[in-house]
Amino acid sequence: MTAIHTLHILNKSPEHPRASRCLATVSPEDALLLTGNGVLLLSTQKKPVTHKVFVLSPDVDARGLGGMTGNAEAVGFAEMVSLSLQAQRVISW
Amino acid sequence: MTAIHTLHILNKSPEHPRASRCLATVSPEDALLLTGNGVLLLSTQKKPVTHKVFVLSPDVDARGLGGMTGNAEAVGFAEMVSLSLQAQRVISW
Amino acid sequence: MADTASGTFTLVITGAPYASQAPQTALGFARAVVDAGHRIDRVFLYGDGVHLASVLCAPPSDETDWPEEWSRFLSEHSIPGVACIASALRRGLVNQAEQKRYELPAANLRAPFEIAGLGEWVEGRMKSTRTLYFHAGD
Amino acid sequence: MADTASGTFTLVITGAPYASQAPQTALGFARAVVDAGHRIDRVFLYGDGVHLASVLCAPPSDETDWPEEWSRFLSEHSIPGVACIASALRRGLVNQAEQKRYELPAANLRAPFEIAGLGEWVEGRMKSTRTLYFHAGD
Amino acid sequence: MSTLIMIDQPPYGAWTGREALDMAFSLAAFDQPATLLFAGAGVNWLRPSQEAGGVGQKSVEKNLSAAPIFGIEAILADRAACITYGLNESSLLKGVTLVDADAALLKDFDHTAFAG
Amino acid sequence: MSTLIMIDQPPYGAWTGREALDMAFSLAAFDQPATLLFAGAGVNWLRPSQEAGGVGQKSVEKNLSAAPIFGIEAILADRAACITYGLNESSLLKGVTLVDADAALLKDFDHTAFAG
Repeated sequence: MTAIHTLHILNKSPEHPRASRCLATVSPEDALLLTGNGVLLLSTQKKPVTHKVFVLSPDVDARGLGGMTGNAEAVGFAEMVSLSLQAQRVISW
Repeated sequence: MTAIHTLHILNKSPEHPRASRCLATVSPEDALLLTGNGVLLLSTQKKPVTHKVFVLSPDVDARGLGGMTGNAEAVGFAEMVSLSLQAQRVISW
Repeated sequence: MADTASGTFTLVITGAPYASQAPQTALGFARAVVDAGHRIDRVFLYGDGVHLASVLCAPPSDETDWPEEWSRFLSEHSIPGVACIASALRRGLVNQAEQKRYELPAANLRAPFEIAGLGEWVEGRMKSTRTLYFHAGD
Repeated sequence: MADTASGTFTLVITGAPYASQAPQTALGFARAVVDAGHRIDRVFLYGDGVHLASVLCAPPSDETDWPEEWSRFLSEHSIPGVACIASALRRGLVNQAEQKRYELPAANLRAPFEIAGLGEWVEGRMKSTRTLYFHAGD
Repeated sequence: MSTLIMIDQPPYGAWTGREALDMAFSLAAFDQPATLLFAGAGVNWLRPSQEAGGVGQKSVEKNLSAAPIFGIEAILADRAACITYGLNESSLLKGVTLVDADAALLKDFDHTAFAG
Repeated sequence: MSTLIMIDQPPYGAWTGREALDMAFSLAAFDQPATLLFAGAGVNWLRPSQEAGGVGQKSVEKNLSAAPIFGIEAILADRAACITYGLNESSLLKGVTLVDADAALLKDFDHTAFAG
């Protein structure tokens, strides 16, 4: 289990101003979990600074992005729960 | 009375993705009416391509922007009604 | 150029009170339409805008009661106020007919608002000189 | 690092059903919390999230009934569901006590949801291992 | 009296897009010309293979594929937005026309509306 | 247990900001440390001379000025956002501290929350 400082949960589309704010405050020791419209980040050229990027599977599937997860790890709700406890803190953007 | 092709009514803050879309489709023969959070455009460096820029007074006053209207014309609801009839069409962004 | 001497309006409100400014801006506009001698064919509530037709809002006494202000304005000027039925049912806004049909414990639609389909908007779009929308504006 | 073996959660939902995906994502998360043997101290509805506690939503029969799903989940697991009173009153969500106090014609709060103040959120924030928010995500 | 209904929010995260589609279908039902334009993050409506069961919703793909049958005149997508979201003509749902969503396009329509 | 309440939407157009303020005040009422951070278009809360009678609302300026009395620890504003909206230290409401709303700042708080 890798140490995670902050788990950033982002459910806004890449165009939403809060998405930029979130990405600007993600550190290399943080993890980013994309949910809802947040998973659309997968289809854009924007790359978060952390390597620990997770995407919520049902949201990825709904949006037809199953083939575009790249280096992001697809997780279910069970892993989302674990991640939220594993991180020292959680920010829901 | 100046001819107005399209009256664009923008009530989104300058950060909102729809604000950029609106500004990108305003032509010189159009007019732009800023209402609600749209009046915050006055405080930024973004400049619409049309010279016919109107701002709704009560919204300007609420946000403390009375001193920043610049070349925009402050109007009340009565003028908003006239503008909407004067223009050939209206788009509420 | 359109005749500015007289015009008719359909106003569509898609933003909810106490969440967006849409009902307030729309009311300021509607009053100015009437004051200028123009006609409002109808006010159509769509999406989250249907919450404006709730009879159960109880805002703090020092805040404007937007549903109350709107229903008084519509009544005074005999302007039809229509909440879209599909938007309303999903969002928990029902009159007595819908309460009965769906076997719900209560109704919460405020008079003079009525519930009807998107056809009302289409008619407004076709017949009114102008159709304006009042959206939420984050 | 936090103990991942067991944790307690406060879930805050600020997005409305049929307007945002927030109630759905929150329910998926909540079920996983319970399945993993953790505890949910409370679910707190804030802002537009209070609409999730409406007993009057009548979505089309081929769509998920989120208020119904949520109330069943809360009841099954004896999890307190609380709608913020200030958010609820402004938005037309009332129980019988508030109906009486404000002389309203009906109540529309769905069991087992209750109405209470922001203190419930503060308590959750202080006592639960994690407080997570489920916002609208345009 | 042609109407352009613009959808600039992605599917599933909000209901606005579905409600915009209903507006277009209603116009068509009353024999009024209606065109759909997907712009910004709204172009994500047009990606194939959407499986929405996991989010408890119906796929919007089916709704959209019914558009021509219901009499929607055209389904347009903004070219630049498609590029932003990694979509091109071959990866879009069938029946979508790429356009530039600019001032000239909007002037082809008497009326342009959003659902929210 | 210090909490950062972030407001990134401008005043009057939406209720989210007011509801965020209520969250901060509630924490303070229960003697929990709370700090407000205005970011993005939210910095427009901090412009003086707001006259909201014309939009049928109460000025948020008064609410904010009560923050120190109610025990809010600090009112922070993102420097870059202030520049974007033409605000500087001298044109902001009194009692506001300019900061960079970056990763380092957020790590000073146990918890960061938005109202919606």
